[in-house]
Amino acid sequence: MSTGKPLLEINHLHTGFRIKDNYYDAVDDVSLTLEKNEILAIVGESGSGKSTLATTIIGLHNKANTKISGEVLYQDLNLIDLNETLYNRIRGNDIGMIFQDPLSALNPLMTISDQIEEALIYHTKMSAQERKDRVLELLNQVGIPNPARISKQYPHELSGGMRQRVVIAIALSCKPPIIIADEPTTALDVTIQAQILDLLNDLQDETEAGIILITHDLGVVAETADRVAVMYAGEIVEMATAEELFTNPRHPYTRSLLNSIPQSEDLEGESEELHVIQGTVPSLKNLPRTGCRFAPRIPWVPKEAHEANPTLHEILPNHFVRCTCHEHFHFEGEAE
Amino acid sequence: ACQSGGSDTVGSDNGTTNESAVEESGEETAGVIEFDTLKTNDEDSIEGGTLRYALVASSPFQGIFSPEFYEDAYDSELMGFTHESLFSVDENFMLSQDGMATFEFDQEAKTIHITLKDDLKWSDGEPLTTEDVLFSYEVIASPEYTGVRYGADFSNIVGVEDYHTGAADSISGIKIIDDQNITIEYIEVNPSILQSGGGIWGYPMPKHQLESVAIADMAAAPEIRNNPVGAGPFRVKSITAGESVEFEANEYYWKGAPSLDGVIAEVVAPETIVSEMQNGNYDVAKMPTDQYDTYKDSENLTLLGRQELAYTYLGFKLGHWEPAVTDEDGKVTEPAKNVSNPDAKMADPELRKAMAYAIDNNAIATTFYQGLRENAKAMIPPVFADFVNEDIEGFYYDPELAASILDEAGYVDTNEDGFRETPEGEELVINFASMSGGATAEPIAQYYIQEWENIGLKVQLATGRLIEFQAFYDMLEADDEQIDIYQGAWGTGHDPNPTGLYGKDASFNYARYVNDENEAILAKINSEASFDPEYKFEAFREWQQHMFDNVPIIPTLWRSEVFAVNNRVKGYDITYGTTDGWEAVELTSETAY
Amino acid sequence: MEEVASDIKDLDHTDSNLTTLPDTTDDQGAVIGFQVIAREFKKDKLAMFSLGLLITLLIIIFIGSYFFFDQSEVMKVHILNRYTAPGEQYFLGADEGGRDVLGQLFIGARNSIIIGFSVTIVTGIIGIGLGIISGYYGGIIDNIIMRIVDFIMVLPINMIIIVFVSMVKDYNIFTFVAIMSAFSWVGKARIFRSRTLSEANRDYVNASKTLGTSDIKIMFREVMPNLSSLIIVNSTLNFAGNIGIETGLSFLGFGLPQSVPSLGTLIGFATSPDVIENKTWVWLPASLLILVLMLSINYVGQALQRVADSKQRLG
Amino acid sequence: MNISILKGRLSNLSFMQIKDLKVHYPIRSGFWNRVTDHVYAVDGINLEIEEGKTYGLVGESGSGKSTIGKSIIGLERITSGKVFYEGEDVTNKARKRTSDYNRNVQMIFQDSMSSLNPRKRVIDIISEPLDNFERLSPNETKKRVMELLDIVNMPEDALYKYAHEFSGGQRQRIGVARAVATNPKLIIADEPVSALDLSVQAQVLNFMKRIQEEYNVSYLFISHDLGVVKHMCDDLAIMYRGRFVEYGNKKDIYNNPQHIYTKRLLSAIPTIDPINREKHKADRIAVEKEYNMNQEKFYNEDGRVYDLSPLTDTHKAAIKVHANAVKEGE
Amino acid sequence: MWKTILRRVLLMIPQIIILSLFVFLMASAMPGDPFTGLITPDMDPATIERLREAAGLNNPWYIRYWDWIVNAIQGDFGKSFTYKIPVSEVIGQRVGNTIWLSIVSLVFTYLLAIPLGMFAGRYNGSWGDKAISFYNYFSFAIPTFVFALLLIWIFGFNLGWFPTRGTVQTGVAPGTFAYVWSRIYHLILPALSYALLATTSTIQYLRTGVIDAKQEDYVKTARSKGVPENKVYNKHIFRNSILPIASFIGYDITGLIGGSIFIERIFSFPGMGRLFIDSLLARDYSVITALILLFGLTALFGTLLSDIIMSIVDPRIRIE
Ligand SMILES: Nc1ncnc2c1ncn2[C@@H]1O[C@H](COP(=O)(O)OP(=O)(O)OP(=O)(O)O)[C@@H](O)[C@H]1O
Ligand SMILES: Nc1ncnc2c1ncn2[C@@H]1O[C@H](COP(=O)(O)OP(=O)(O)OP(=O)(O)O)[C@@H](O)[C@H]1O
Ligand SMILES: [Mg+2]
Ligand SMILES: [Mg+2]
Repeated sequence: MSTGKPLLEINHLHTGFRIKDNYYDAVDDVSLTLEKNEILAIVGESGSGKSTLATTIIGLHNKANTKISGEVLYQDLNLIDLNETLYNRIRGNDIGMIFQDPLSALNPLMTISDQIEEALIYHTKMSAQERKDRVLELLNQVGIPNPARISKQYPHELSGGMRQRVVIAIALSCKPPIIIADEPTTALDVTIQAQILDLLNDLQDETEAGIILITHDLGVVAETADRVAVMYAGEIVEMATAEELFTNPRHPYTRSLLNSIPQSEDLEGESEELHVIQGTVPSLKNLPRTGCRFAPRIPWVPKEAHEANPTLHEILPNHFVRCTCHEHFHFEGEAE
Repeated sequence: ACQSGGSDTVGSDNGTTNESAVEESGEETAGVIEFDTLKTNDEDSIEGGTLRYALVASSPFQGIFSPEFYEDAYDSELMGFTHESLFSVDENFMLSQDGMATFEFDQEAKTIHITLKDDLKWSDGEPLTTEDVLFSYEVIASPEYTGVRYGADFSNIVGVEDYHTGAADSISGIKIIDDQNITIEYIEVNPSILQSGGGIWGYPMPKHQLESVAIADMAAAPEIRNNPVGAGPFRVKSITAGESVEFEANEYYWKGAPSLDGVIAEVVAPETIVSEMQNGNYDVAKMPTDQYDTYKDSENLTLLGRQELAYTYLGFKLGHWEPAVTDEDGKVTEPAKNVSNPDAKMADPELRKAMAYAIDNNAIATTFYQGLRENAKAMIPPVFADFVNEDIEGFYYDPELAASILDEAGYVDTNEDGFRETPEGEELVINFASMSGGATAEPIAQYYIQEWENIGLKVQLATGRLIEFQAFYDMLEADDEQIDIYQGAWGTGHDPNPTGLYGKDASFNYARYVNDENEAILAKINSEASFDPEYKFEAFREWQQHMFDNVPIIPTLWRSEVFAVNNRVKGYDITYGTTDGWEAVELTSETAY
Repeated sequence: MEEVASDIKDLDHTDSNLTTLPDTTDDQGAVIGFQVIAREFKKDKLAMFSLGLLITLLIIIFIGSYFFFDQSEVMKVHILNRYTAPGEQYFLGADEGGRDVLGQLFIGARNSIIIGFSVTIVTGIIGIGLGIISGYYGGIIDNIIMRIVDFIMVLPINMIIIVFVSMVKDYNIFTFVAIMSAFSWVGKARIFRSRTLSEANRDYVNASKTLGTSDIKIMFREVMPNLSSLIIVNSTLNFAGNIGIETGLSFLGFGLPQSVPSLGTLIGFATSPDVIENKTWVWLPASLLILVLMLSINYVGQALQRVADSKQRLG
Repeated sequence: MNISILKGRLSNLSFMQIKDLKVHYPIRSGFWNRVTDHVYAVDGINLEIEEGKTYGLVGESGSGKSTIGKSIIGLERITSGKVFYEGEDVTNKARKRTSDYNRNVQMIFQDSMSSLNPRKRVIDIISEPLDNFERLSPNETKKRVMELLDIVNMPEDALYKYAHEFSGGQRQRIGVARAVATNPKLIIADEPVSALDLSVQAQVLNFMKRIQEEYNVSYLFISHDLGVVKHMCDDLAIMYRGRFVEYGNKKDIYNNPQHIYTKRLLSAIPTIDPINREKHKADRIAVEKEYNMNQEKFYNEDGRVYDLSPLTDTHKAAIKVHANAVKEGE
Repeated sequence: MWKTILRRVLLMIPQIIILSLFVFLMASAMPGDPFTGLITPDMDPATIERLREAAGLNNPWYIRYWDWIVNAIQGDFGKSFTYKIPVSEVIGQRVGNTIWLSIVSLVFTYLLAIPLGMFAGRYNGSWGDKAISFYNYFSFAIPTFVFALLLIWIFGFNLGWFPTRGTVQTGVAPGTFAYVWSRIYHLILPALSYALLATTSTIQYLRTGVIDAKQEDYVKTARSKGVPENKVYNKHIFRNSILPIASFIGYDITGLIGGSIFIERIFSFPGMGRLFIDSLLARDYSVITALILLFGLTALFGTLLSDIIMSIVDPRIRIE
């Protein structure tokens, strides 16, 4: 899959938030790459740093409250060193972002066309008319019926699915080579979710963009992603192609996650208890920072099984797993 | 005029300080501070020039430029430039023969014969004739008349009553002889009639201009509001409603065109007038007296001053007003009158006297008014020098005397509460009503209460606080039970005759003081014998003595008014009875100092 | 009289949803009541200082005004001492009646604080209560209350006050508070109504209904605590504003009787450039005192607001 | 058409019946703001609830699922139709807040954050129904709250914390604890897990099941996640525009969907089967196509769903052929 | 929307009638009457009585009310007792001044408040923010008249930059450019004294609005589009945080016509505020009632206007 230079390369990225006087890394030494025409899914528990990773890439953090280090390489530029003006050229133009909640992601006081047009104003030299045309084209592209009318409407007049399409249209407006979609379908119901995912797929066929898809719905991942990175507590704990990950999950967290999906039920009898990961999600401040971060939640796995400083191991080509504990992991009660 | 409270500054904007148009005459009188009344100037005057006049007021003027219709003192102040009476007055405000017209009064025939001088012209160049004089009477006496001037003075003219009710088409008592001569016949005459403002209406009305205006609409007519025609030294050039008036010289003025090219009069708030004057923004202003300290030493200004025709007093409620009694046909069988109440709380003159001796008005005059007021000895301001009874020493501050008077009269503290009881041994709580207005009103009222307390009288503020103007007079008129003593002020106008304020029938006699002796003296004052000045003066003096002895009211303060005049002004004269008005004023420099 | 008439637009304040993130788990465990307050103030030096200052001022003012100054004594006119400059005789000078400004400052501050406090409390109870009822029930009740509010808003308050002042026999602090409160609750009612409207849409209200809690309880035990930061902000601002509430009325001559001094009447002496420029001792101390009181009330209020809203706490 | 209700009454299994429930919201317009039209949020729903069973309510957003739940529990005014609880008509009664019905029907809300009063501590939140329905001394209340916390597997020190100090899953468990505090017979759960992440969702679902086993409560489980519904429910109702398009037990719906809308919904569920991704997509698109083509067969001229007609004992679908036959039921 | 507006306007009628009745009763309750002020020794008490009778003041209030309302419906609000001209003329002379002063004041208020509020919200917690909030408290604490006097003292007298009184320089002919300029020049200082104190609530609202809006997702969306930071604030955040202010514009409109007594008095500026108080003090009933009706009407229209403005600014709001 990887031929030549990746589209986006992230090396040892740290993003720390300030809580009172200290910085706590929500993204903790993450390295990954995104290729052209690829959908890289990032899954993980709530609070594991997925959104933070995304917003770091696109540079939405307030410098006063965050500390960012590492590299986000795009076209030989380390994005995190860019000043605001330069970053503004990248944002929207080279990286498009799709947010989770389609209502709050749109400015309630601006018409749809104004909002889509905005990126074009700052990144292209199009005339007003050209921009208008482009807006209609985009709306058409994301499958909105009657774009001419919709473009003059306000967000609250559209249904959730339509709004999400508008958000996608905004992200696509400048045909960015990279698209980051942070839970683009969580707020939608399944039929619309399916449509949106198809739409992303179709668009990719067209623009060959690299897409980072953040979600916690493994079904969505299974249906769309090429590669999957699993995050836990700010770190990537497993990374593999979708097929590989679903057929051969290795990290205890990944396995637990897959296990807690309610699906393989027998329709007749009583459905069995779902798998639950012990313990609770630690807060950013209380994240374990040394050793295997997942260890506290699988206490039955002996300490020796964990690495002292867990690293990613490439156990199969393109299949990376953090910490050796995966070799010793078994579900509680299960025989080793 | 009745001034509010004890002061005439910040709060006196009740629109009620209705002094009649001031004509200058009279005599320089002694105040605590001596002021010049004439602005002299050694420098040479310039040709023409425009004088800037500050109309010190906290609200806009109303803009009714007609002596027949105006009510607002500010309008009157402005009409000083444009309107002039037919008659001049002397230092006692008696009509004199130096004005636009001369007159002969026939006491027997009860008529006055008025002769206009030659070639009088209105400010628009039209001739001023006896038609205009008659016209003013016809307007005021008309049933359609909306103003406030119609009253006993007019119904006293033969035929006016009929004209007023519509029974007659013309006023039979007024006869035009020719363009310059006219006679007016009265039903009754008393000495006041020859006093300025005492019964002979002095302002002609430009018939040629106003004839076509319905009398009912006159007060609102643009002829009066925007383009008034008068016989004064200036005429209106432009008006910005409520805030300023631009005057230009009236070349038709009977004494010849004035020296100035024009005058700009603008409303200035009392809060800022001192700064305005000190900055040389205005040439002349009547200054707020309570800020005297702050401008008295201004180098670019000369201060002129004179006594006001007014006094402040403390009145005692001694009775009540009895409305007229009518029979079934609505005919008045018993006219309304004041009835004294021998059992009133303040009925004992000794008590009143004691209260008068307990207060130090001189201290108030010098501290609160920085010498611009003085302890009043009587109800006749010293301006009316001939009327004043020099023998009355007035009340002065003597708390021991006050206490001993009370002791003698039987007001002693019987129950050891620190306050005196009535001779009957009942508790005595005196309610004192005072009007709000101005920063000084409250401390003065407070001061009086304190001093009375010092001689053992328990006095409290009626209603617990100062009372707003309207409410105050409402309560006074209604003889409100809450009031035993009140502080008020009267302007005397040009006629010091006290009948309208202290007579039995006078509804303004808020003290409700009725007394046979008093009635007798008042009758003397109003008798025909009193056309003899000496008799009149004597009667006035007798009355002053009577009032001093009986103390129905305690006169407290006589006032002075102060005018600030920029040093470039020459010839500005505020002397009472002067014949020099605005026409005589000149400037000595193009710009103010 | 606009300071009186247009009720000081109550300043709404939306608590910023800085931390709606799920996990701010309190690692120090449960902290209750007074400790929270203490901790919050410890974290905020300015609030701490303000609180100290405020308490000191209040103590000084109340002790001073009750034990060291006698109202009738202070309000005695000494005409010879008119406008005495600050010095040995009068520490802060004297006013135009020769009355001690220092004493008036003490008694005036006490009166003003009592007035400000009472008006705030009274309008708070009426305004917040009706606002919540109106917003919670909606429908016809809301309609009636809001029409009343609308009506009061168009009433000529100046006129009513003047009529009132000239008619009422005994015009004192109590009646003053009553008349001021009668009109200034409406602004609060509006603000609290709209906040309640949005609050009442939240599921915890629904939850309480399904859990059998009565409407009264829901309104005042469930919804109201959630408006507490608004209540605090609004009340502190109001309190601060109400301290000088009668200044404008005094200027027009309809303030409290001068025998009842207040900070407003002291400031109201500044009606001429002369007093402003040359007799600063009369009005400046009162103005400064108001400013200091307002600022410290505000900073304390901000800290209290954080106490009330556990999400905003600093520590 | 009320066969099932009759049957329910006869067998006396169902303790609650919902009959022809309609909730219409007025649309106002015109000069005097008169009601000119209605939103038919719920438009003729029949449902009966038996003890210990879980009823799933699925459908797209805006189809009226929440409205049903809210109108049953009394948060929404019922326009017409009846709700019977143990034989008693409890429709729209200005029910005393502390009535038996209120006590026995409880609700879990979707947004755990907004359904817990942010200014109250956990102990006060959970003891709210206890205070209202049971007279317990403060000590007893505390004991009971601790028991409840224990049931939902929360530590004791949670007692004095505020809602925002918990994770979403924990909060939802607090909501569950509160709902079961009075031992209700029916709990209406409006999307109780759709805001939660997978493993937390599993936790909450497990608790709900466990509680059901322990107390034999019934659930009305509202969700648009068919996977979750499949895991939880015995009977399912598929909703579309305020009406049921299909009703039946799990097997009926998943194995033998009759209404085209049900089919469409089922096909849109993402499957964890990356290898057959393309095939699945193709299937879904095929169903979608069919749906678009055959719409008019399944909805009447106004786009309204037909009445349900029984296919088997347990399975009903809103299909035209049958709809005509049962028409007079209305 | 037009229908809604019309309906709201119709609904104002009963409100206005109740208001007028209320005012009438209040006016009757006030001690004194328009002629109390005429009391002078020169005045014949009979004259005052005659005027009272002629003005119908001796009639019971309901008869006076009826007479008044019948005329008022025909647009005749009677004559001012003080000014002797029709009330409409009295008001007409003042209302222009007041409206101009108010408009300029409003413009100044917003010119000041909006940048300050935006700044304080954008850099909340900074020293600038703290300074602004100090200014806010200062302006909240200082009475208008003290402040106006301070300004007039500094800029009018000491520096001499601005005229200190009136609406226009006397003698400048209306209609000329000099006249217009003079009017504007005369407005600046009074408007400034008003504006500097009136910014408080606008700044506060804007500040909290901005702080809230900053966190919103659409702001992130805007940034992610590459919209420069200033534009983000001026375009996205500003419009969204201006909403609460828009809701107050209606009340500002009401204030527009009410005038400010203090400013008007200190700057000798004939306006509505002074007119109202003067009329109250002089018991000029006809002016009082007409003014209150006018104020009431503008207040009602103000709220309506607020709603309309809100619905324009915020497409989510529909006036119903
Ligand atoms: N602005 C911020 N300030 C402080 N902490 C933050 C901030 N944003 C996020 N965090 C914390 O950083 C951690 C990672 O948050 P993030 O939003 O990236 O998680 P996520 O994986 O996207 O979760 P979810 O699936 O719930 O969206 C969390 O613990 C969160 O509380
Ligand atoms: N108060 C209301 N006034 C008018 N219409 C309403 C009201 N409440 C709900 N509706 C409408 O009723 C319909 C059903 O709403 P409901 O909330 O029950 O849907 P839902 O199936 O629960 O959707 P979701 O999955 O989004 O929660 C929707 O079309 C909604 O717009
Ligand atoms: Mg996220
Ligand atoms: Mg719902």
